[in-house]
Amino acid sequence: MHYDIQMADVTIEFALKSKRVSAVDQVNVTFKAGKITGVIGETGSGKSVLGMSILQLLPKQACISGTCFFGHKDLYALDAESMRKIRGQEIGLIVQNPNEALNPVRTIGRQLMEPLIKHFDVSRTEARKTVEAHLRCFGFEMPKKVMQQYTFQMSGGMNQRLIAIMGLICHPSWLIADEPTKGLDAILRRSIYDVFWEIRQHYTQSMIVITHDLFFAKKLCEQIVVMYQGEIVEIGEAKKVLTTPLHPYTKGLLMATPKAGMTPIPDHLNPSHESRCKFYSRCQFASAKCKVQFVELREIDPDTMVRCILYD
Amino acid sequence: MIELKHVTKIFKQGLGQTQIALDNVSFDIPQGTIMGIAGNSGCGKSTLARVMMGLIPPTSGSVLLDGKAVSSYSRKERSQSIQMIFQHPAQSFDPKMMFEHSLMEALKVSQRIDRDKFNAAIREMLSQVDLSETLLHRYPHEVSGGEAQRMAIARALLLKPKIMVMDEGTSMLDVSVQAKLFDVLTTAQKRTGMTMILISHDLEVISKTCQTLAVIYCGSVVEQGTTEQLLTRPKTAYVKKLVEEFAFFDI
Amino acid sequence: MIHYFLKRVISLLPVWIGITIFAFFLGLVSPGDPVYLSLTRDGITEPSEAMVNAKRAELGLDLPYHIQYVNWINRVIRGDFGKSIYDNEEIKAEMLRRMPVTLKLAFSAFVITVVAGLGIGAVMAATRDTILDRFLRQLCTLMVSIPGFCMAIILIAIFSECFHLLPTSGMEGVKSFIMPSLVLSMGTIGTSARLSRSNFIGEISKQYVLVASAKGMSKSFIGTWHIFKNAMIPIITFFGLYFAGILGGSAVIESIFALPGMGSYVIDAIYNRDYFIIQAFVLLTGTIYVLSNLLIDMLYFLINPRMKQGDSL
Amino acid sequence: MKMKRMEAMPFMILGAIVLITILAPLLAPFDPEMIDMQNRLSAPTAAHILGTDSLGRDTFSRVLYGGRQSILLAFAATLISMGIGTAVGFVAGYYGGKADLLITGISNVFLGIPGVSIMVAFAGVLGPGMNSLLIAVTVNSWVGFSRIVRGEVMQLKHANFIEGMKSVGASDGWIFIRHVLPNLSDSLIILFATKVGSVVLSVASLSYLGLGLQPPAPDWAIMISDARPYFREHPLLMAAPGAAIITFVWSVHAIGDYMRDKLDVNKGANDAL
Repeated sequence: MHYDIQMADVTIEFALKSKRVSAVDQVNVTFKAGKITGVIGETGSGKSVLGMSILQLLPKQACISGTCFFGHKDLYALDAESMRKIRGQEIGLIVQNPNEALNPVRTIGRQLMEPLIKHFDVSRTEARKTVEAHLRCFGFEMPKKVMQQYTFQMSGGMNQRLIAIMGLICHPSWLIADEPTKGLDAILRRSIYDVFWEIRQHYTQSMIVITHDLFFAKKLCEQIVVMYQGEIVEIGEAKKVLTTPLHPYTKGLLMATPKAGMTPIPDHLNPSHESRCKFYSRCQFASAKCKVQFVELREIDPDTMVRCILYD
Repeated sequence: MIELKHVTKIFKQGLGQTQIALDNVSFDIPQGTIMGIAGNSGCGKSTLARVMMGLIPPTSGSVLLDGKAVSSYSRKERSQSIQMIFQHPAQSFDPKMMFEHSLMEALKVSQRIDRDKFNAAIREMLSQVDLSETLLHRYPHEVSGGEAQRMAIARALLLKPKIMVMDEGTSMLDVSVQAKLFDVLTTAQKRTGMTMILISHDLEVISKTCQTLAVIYCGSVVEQGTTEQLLTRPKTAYVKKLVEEFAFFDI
Repeated sequence: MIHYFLKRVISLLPVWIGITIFAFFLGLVSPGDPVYLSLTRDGITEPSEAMVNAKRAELGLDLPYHIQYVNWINRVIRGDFGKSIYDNEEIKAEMLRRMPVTLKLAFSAFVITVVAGLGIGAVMAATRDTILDRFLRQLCTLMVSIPGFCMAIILIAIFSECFHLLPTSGMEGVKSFIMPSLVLSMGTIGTSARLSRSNFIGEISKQYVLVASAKGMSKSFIGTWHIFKNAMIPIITFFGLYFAGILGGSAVIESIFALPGMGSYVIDAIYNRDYFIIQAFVLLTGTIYVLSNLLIDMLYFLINPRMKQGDSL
Repeated sequence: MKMKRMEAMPFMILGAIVLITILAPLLAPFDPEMIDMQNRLSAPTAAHILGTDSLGRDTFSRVLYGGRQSILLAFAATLISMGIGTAVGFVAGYYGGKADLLITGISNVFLGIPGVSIMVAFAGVLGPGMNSLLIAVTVNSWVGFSRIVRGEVMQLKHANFIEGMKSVGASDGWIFIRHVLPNLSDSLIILFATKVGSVVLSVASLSYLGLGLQPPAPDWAIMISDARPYFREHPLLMAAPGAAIITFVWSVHAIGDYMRDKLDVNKGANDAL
């Protein structure tokens, strides 16, 4: 039985030297088990911070408030030891740049066997066999040879598959992928898509994919969550959100893509105004009401929500 | 007008190993047109950009700028005809200098405008690239990627170049910031009629902004022609595959 | 492996030759003409012109410099550093007797530097930006700032004169090496601890550490198996410099603790203007340094997997 | 550059010591070399604040004068080696190729000879004293600077903003003065501070053995060496100069560490030299 991940009133701030920078602001969201949810947003929207907070992988300066329930356990309240048991075993992670994700001075085989030996206390030979099976499943013809080699001897595509295996080796029920397509060219972007398709078939359906690549998310995910400056502005079924968006920001994002003619979202017209809606200063549909009225994430229909006056 | 004639560039890597970065590349770009150069990472795009700029000499072949070889130009003459925008915005400026100082220095060195008009020119250019003047007193690491890149464009445009080369200028930026950047660039291009060369691995960006296109694979031009022709009727297998990769995510 | 070894030997050879040239140059520049010195040793105080020329020819000093250099090298390679001007002793015998003392001292100081440096560096990195980290950093700065002889005097006052635990000087087995090697390594411990700290911290922010913790590995496991080995690779390249510092410093420490090593020998030689001994000292310490560099390069080769796969440095 | 009080301390101490050393003639109550056998080895009195040494010379005045030679020597030698090292390092880093190979080869040789051996050698050959130390220190430390500068210049050469300046039309000279040097300044300051500290230490070690600076001029190390036999009855004779050396070298190293932490750049290369 796979659990949902429910996040309630999550606020994350970073206590930097002089001031406190807020990255995530009062987020409420439920990631349904058995579904791939895409979290979209631009740099500074807080999507990566939100995703990484689930596994408590944020730097020391981060202070998190609110709760993140995984089944009946609040992940934010877990102590280091019990969180360590969850990481890799119940929730796996796939990181951003594959070529730097593996330890360059330790063989690939040993790094893949580590979690097995640690979590399931299996013998080395058994761990070796499991790793070989996974490698074969991800298209490595000679698993034994690969296990002796190092990450810098692998191509970008191979490293992608290796970090996928690394996240899945203990058969976690959930998987979080942080910006899998960042900085990749067309061919590697396509190969990472195939990797996710492979995961979907053989491993787990419950995934959170954090990305700024709208079309990759549209193709891969069933559910989409759009974030802007630490707030969720829209949630909905993937195809619907990315073809007929509701929130002005999502509309602006889609219009800015090359396919749609790259019309830019206007810059902060009047940044000075403190307004309830964070997108107020860049929104064409902005009205006096937006400044005053506090807008909640309103539910339009069972799996669509939006935070905008127009739908209140 | 910029022409490349059989340009080859071979890098010596010590112990006799050589790496062919560019292999017999030839094309010419008429003045005022926007040309795209597409290719995946490691195909020699950046080397091509630096050879066109005259920053690196080609091993063989020649680069002609309005009929004269780029290498025969002095650095100052070259700066008045061709300018470049780099991939990492914050790194295109000296980390120890405020933007205002960097812009002033560019004007002082290139002597395109006489001294008393510097401030006016800078203020006017900032409004064109839609940046507020408060940014002038900031350091490169204190601004966002998009703002730093627009400042780089401002610096380049201040020198009134005939040709602007963009080496992966937007690959580090978000979609909306990229849209803003191209909006600024295309308006500037229409106003000055300069030639623009966009180098990128993102075929979609190039297809929306460039009239002609050349696809590079392992240092050699695989196919070349108008954007429309290459995208709808690609001849070579590699370009077909590239177009198919991008189309894959469209449906 | 052999390919890399040969490559390192070839690249270190010019360094060794450079050292021999420097040592030879010292002989030439030194005041006091060896011809007159050997003449006076033969009891001839007012040598005539002819005798001087005969002597000069005999010593081969009339030949052009490069030939003198080659002759000198042939003698030196066989260990014949000539005779000490002061007591006419054969330098080679003296040096052979004294070298093990210096090597033992330098090696033990080197081991202390590496162990203490990495240990303190690891502690500082693990507890970075806490009070302990700041205190240790100040301690490192202080360790680098205390001159060897001051530390020696303080230690002697405590361990020898008050507690009578350790001998103040001379050779009484292992005990007489403890204080000297501690004092000798003191300065380099401070530097190596700071360097290890910044390398460890540099590794902690790397992506593979995030992946390892996301796999559910414990902090200590990541620390030992992942971070330590990665941080070691750049640190090893500095071992050569630490060893050079220690080798140089050993001369002073040996004199203070009156250890019969090459260092104290050369310091006495300076008092007596005994240039051949100085020449021999510079040559020997230089050779030890070059050999130790070769050893450290091989250690670097073994630890760094990138090397074994034929990626040349 | 606002600094917390603790961080400003090393700068203040260094400033104070350098000032005292320069103004020593005005501050010192007695002539440091005036021998007064009557009250030799006297305990601290109103006149002689820190007492007198075996020849009756006032310890307090000698401590004030004690730093002149070694500090002057350290700053002078390090400045010269910084000049040579930066120039050589820049040529090796910026132009690379054969020049780089030659310079790296030569600097490896100089690295091959441990520092103190060079000092010992020159002290022996040219006779102990100020000039042989100056040459020895310069010969030994220029390599440190050239290695650091070469490494940094190589990195800077490929930085976009240098290529940017070239495409804007700036000449190599302009780029060197306006861009390369300012960006090098942080590492050079760190290395300069560390080097001054280590030079004072190695010179002091040699002077302690009588091979560095020569008496009768007052020098901390020589004072400590002279005070060795009277250590038990008159600890102050040794403690005062010892404290002076340690404070000076600590303040210089602390400045180097402060700059390095502020720079917060993991430049392993310049830590060890």
